[in-house]
Amino acid sequence: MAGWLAGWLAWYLVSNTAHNLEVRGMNTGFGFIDSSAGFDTDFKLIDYTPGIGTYGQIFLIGILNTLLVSFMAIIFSTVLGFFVGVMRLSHNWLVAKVALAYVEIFRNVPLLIQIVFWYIGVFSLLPVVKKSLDLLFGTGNLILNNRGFYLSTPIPGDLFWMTSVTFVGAVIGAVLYRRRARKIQDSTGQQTKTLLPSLAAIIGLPLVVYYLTGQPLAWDVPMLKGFNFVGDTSVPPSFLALLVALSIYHAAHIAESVRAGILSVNRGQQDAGMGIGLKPGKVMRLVIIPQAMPAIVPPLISNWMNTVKNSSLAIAIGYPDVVSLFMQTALNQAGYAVEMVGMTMAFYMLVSLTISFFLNIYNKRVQLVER
Amino acid sequence: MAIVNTQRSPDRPAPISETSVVGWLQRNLFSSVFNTLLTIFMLFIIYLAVKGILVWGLFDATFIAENRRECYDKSLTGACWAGVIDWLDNIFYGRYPRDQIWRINAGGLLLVLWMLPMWLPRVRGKVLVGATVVVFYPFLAGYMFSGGEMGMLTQIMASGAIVSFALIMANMLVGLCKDMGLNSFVLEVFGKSKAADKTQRNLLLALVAALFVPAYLWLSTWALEVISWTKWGGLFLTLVISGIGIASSLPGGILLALGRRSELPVVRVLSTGFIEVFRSVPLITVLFMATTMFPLFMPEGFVLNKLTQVIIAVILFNACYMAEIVRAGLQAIPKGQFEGAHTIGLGYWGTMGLIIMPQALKHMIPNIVGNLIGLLKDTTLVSIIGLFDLLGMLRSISKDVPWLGLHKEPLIFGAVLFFIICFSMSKYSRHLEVKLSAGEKH
Amino acid sequence: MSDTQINGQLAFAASSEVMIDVNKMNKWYGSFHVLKDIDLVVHKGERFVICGPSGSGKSTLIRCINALEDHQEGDIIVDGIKLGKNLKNLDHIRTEVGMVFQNFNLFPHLTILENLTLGPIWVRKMPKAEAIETAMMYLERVKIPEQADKYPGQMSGGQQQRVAIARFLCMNPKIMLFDEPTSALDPEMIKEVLDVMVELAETGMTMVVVTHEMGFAKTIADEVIFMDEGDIVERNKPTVFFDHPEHERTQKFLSQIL
Amino acid sequence: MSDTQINGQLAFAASSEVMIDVNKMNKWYGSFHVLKDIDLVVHKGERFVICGPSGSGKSTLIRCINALEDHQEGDIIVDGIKLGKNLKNLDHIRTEVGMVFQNFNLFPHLTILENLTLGPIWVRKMPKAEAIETAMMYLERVKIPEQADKYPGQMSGGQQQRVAIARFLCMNPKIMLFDEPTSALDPEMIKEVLDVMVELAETGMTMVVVTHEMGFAKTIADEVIFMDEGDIVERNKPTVFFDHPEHERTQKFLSQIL
Amino acid sequence: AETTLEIVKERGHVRCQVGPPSPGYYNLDSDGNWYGLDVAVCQAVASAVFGSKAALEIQSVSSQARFTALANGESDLLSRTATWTMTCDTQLGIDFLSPNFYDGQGFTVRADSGITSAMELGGAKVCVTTGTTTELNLTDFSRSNDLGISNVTFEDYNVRDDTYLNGGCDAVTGDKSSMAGNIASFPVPGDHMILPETLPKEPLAAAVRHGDSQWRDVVQ
Ligand SMILES: Nc1ncnc2c1ncn2[C@@H]1O[C@H](COP(=O)(O)OP(=O)(O)OP(=O)(O)O)[C@@H](O)[C@H]1O
Ligand SMILES: Nc1ncnc2c1ncn2[C@@H]1O[C@H](COP(=O)(O)OP(=O)(O)OP(=O)(O)O)[C@@H](O)[C@H]1O
Ligand SMILES: [Mg+2]
Ligand SMILES: [Mg+2]
Repeated sequence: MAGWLAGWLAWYLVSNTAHNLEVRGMNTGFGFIDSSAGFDTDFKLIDYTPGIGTYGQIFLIGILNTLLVSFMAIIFSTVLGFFVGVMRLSHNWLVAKVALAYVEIFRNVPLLIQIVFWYIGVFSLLPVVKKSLDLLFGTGNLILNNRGFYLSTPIPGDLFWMTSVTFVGAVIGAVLYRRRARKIQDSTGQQTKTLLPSLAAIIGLPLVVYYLTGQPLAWDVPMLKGFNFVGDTSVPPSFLALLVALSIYHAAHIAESVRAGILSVNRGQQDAGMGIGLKPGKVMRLVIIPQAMPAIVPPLISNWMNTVKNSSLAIAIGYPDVVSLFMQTALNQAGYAVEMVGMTMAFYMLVSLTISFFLNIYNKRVQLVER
Repeated sequence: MAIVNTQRSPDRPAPISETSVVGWLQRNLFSSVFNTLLTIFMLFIIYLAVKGILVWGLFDATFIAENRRECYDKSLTGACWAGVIDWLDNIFYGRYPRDQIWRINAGGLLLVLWMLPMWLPRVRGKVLVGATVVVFYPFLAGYMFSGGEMGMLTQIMASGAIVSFALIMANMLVGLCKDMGLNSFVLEVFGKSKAADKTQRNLLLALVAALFVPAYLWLSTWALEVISWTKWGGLFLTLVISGIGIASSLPGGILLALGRRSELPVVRVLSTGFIEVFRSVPLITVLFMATTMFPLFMPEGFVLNKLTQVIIAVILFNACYMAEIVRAGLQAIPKGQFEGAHTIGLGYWGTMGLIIMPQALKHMIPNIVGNLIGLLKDTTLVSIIGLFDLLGMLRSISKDVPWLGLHKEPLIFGAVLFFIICFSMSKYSRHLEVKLSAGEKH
Repeated sequence: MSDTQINGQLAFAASSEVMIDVNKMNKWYGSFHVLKDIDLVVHKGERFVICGPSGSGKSTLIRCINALEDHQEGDIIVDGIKLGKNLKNLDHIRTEVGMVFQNFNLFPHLTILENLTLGPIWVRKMPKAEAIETAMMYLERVKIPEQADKYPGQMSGGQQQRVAIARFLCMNPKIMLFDEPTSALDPEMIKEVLDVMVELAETGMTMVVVTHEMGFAKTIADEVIFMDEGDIVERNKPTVFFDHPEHERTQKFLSQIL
Repeated sequence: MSDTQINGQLAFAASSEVMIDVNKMNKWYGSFHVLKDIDLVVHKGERFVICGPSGSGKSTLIRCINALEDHQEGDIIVDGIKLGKNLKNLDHIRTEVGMVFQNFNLFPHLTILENLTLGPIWVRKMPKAEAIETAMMYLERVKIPEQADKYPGQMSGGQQQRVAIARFLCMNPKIMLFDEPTSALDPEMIKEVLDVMVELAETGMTMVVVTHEMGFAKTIADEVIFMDEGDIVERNKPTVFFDHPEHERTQKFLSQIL
Repeated sequence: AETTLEIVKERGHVRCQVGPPSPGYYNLDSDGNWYGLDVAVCQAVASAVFGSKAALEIQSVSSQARFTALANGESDLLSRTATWTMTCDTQLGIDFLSPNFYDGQGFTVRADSGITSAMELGGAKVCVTTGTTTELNLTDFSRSNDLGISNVTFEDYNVRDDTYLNGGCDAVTGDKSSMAGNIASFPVPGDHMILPETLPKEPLAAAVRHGDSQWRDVVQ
């Protein structure tokens, strides 16, 4: 019954649309995807040459840019959000108030204004190209200026493989070390700090090997060529501004969700955790947070989705995300509004549904077993 | 060895030793070396920020000028507030005819007065006040803002609005002066406070009806000039859209959340699908589809007021978010509460309405407010249908020839406005949260 | 002696009408067989005590009677209505069957008074003033009238338990199920609660009480059943049950009382 | 007779070291004066019983001792450490003081076994295998080894209480505070728990027990205090306390026992 | 079906769509009235149909919704903005009228940058706004002269200008007609100059719905 109704409705809408489009002489179709787009963009993760590259490629560039910035923003905002949310409940007055101020300030000002602020007010005010900040003490390997963030491209020499091997070895070693620490805890109860030693090994060992083998790496140092530094890997300031703004804004929202979740856990649980002698931090980690998760997860999912969607505000500061690049520039060049908006919507829908699919599974798992 | 305490210790009031300012500072700001350093560091940051802001925004700023050049001539390093001041009418009322602005002001004042009792401690019947605002106020305000012919329904509801407003004001006065509800006061005046429930109810109903008739007649004498919604704008439009959105997305969200947890598969699947689809696309694309694609899907000649379309889209969209928040709240309620409610014989709706929802919503207040704040900010998207809401207006200043390029000051002004509105919302919510958690052990 | 007297009378009055009829009922949690072939008849006005070691299925049994848990086999008929999936019937049963939970389940967001008046006002449709009056009356009975405006979170364990009992007294149901109603109470309070329950019984209310408090069980019961591992092991008059238990398991159980 | 014997011995062994010293302690909830000028000394290895009517402040007192609540006046010194704002000290105290809560407060997201091993693993830094072994041992002591993989939500009230007790036994603290440890237990189980506690006492553990179970109190206690309305009304040896209470209020209270 | 003219007459006013707000073309003044070139076009049409400038509803529609709004009948005409190109004409279901405005595109640079000609912009970052053919022209210019200019695109020209002023770009490109006004709004106008080159730009025209020649003639 419902199926029939839905089928009829779909047919009705489609036929209406087809009729309307025909009457108004608008063409449709996805042929434009293969036609070449005549414009360029200043940040792309795939090869693209203006004039040859197609709209399909433009779509892909936009998607990748959106995914890149929102993925990083999601990670930062979640970590920061949990941190601030827990801070909000601190018994230290100052810490609690700082967290409160953070939440109030960043939650209550429209994101758009914040993005513009970070862009114009912070990242554009970095030194101009000629006075670039050299973050690696004059080696020119890491350059920050108001045009972006430049990394030099390494050109590996003969013995460089040794450094790489050491690095991989160190990573594997760190993983094993972690496992072993777990095992040691299981068998002797000793808790070993794993984070610092592993980091030291992962960073330190390859460095040692690198210098021992005689620094077998030439750097394609970013060069001041004409107006700009030219080095392969650069990130525009609009990316940095967007990333910072999104992370900070959503962290404020997540912090409130986290706080709400924690407060929804029965107070007796904290008593019991303290009662068996756990330190406040461990009570939080082992007892409170796991129980708060059912109340945190749904708003958290919404927040992640929002991050992806809000990244479309990038257009205000010229970061080429999918909306700005495809639904704006490309649409203006080629027309095909229905198709292009449709494709953009489909993309967002796919991302969001994926996020919510996985988190819903997780959500099921964190439900408490109750009588 | 045995101790027998024949003397009973008397109750004593709690000590007030820990209340002095110095003690407070010591405990909260300088309790350890680390805390002291932190405090000093924070103070330094605050000092820098405040100083910068004051110099740019106040001491070096220009408040009176004809155009931007004049601002520059007066000061190159300070803000130019003159443009914002020049545009204030636009910012607050949009393109609303300047001689009709009193209508907006009157509507706003009405709302403030109406809601006032909710903040006052001694007044009774707060829930009723809230309910009448949601049910009646929109009709009266809607007519005041748009004017023109009044339909039958509008007239009835608007009369209802006038009656309930009058009653609420009376109730507030009675509450403040005599610390009792209006109903008991009226009954007392009529000497019926001991009468049977039924007589009391009939008397009160009759009184309300008696008030309704004159209100209805008086309303028919009103004739306000028509003002098309295309002229609405600025803060006014922002508040209209978000007000409607806020008032309706919470109920919508609750229904959807209940639907998603329903035991009937059809309801569950439909609600889940609806929620997942709507919240997975950006509002801007939904609006775009709603306003420009919608006419393509419909039979030729089908028209729907665009503002209405936008409002519907905003409501649906936010209801989906709200639904997820409510669901999270529901998940946190222990099963024992459902059982407790069942055993005293409450049905599904009774259980939900009286036991579960109040607890779930209380847990979720921070999220709900976060969402409402988001909603307020989402209204900026009405620019897609050519309306200029608050942000749209602020961004237009820089395109007006005298103020060409003036965009930072308006944005900052907007940030402050938004901050004031949103902050008062979150402040009120925090107050609610504290009030509602009075019962918890701390 | 006077005890058995009262019991005798009540038992007589009771036999007229069957209020709870459990018939070859079986229940599993997953693969764990909690209740095994339970047969049980409780008449109107009877005071029925269930005792037995911890984990033997007592709570589960009365939760089944109150339709809070499904059972997989057999029938449960309460107040003439057969328990099943029919929601309408469940509503009726829940209105007529009150239950005091082992862990109270008070509503934390409502004051004590609101906890007590909620049911009468919304389910029994009682005028508010009257509901408050009744509630205050029962609060006085359980000796905490001055706590009416506190929230459950601000009360001691015993006080909460008393509120939980008063909550159901206010509903004035036909059947009351008590799950260890005196576990958090001190001897004085146990006595008080006992008095309240005896009075209730005299108004003809049917009661099923799970308790470990043997003194309490002795005083109140018309009939006692002893459960062990999901089985009803022994069913007897209290005098016989406590003084000359017939089953070995019961004897062992009772011999442990300090 | 043998009871007093043991008590006498222990009391002797105990007098050597003061474990808990409460000195003119006062506590308010808002303006409500819950605990009034409490003076209390508990020696090492002593078994100390607190009884009194519901709402008299027993739970509050032991929550204060475990630093779960602030007090406003007076001192509490536990294991030589004065309770105050200093977090480091609190950690130490909480490691050495175990507490069984009136409403159990098990961790609902962890299985029984995880509930029991959490403390040993993370606080005592015990190897996992060993922690599990200890946990299983105590689970056997409280007769529910087969339930190790269930979640608290799947257990009966008495089983939960036993887990709550086992959880703190696993921590092997110097001092144990019990808040009505037997409220949900049947007579058999009470006996078992009692045995466990007597054994513990023999290992020299200091115990403070809030209980309404007079038989239990009688058997276990070295010393009994009786509280009423925030006051300690009487403090006495159990033999004297139960047979010839000196204070009128105590007499009245004890006369109510069924 | 009815002709557009009939529909318009029946409704009593013309619905005229203008582009995104931009100085000179159209904007609000501080009293809430519209003004500018685009608005003048709309007003002219309104007087032609009704004999009154006021029989007009100005619609400001975002750039994505622009053509669809015209095609689906929400607007009666599009006063400017759409630049006349073959693709647009055939694909979008709208007709362009003969061009009413010709404009060229120019560059602004800092006076102290030492640049005197657009040909010296090799490898530079140039700030540009999206949603116009300006962007496309810039790309073409760069490609045909092998300059390797990289575009930094913005939705809002204020952000574009600020980026330029803070040194985020070496040059700004835009319509030559508005360039001078733009520079005048900089804090120190004398620090900036317009380069001599003018890139040819397609003319601007009004547009109406496809297939209604009567209405098209009226507007013309
Ligand atoms: N958070 C609170 N706010 C206000 N009053 C409280 C709070 N917690 C407890 N009380 C009150 O303090 C008194 C003592 O409570 P406590 O829990 O210590 O009693 P108790 O002796 O343990 O009683 P029971 O045997 O019933 O558990 C009670 O009257 C209770 O109502
Ligand atoms: N949801 C569940 N899943 C699995 N097993 C359960 C569940 N609920 C209870 N049980 C088991 O069923 C048995 C009976 O539990 P029940 O609560 O009825 O015992 P009880 O007789 O009330 O005990 P007590 O006196 O300790 O409260 C117990 O062994 C318990 O572990
Ligand atoms: Mg039970
Ligand atoms: Mg207690």
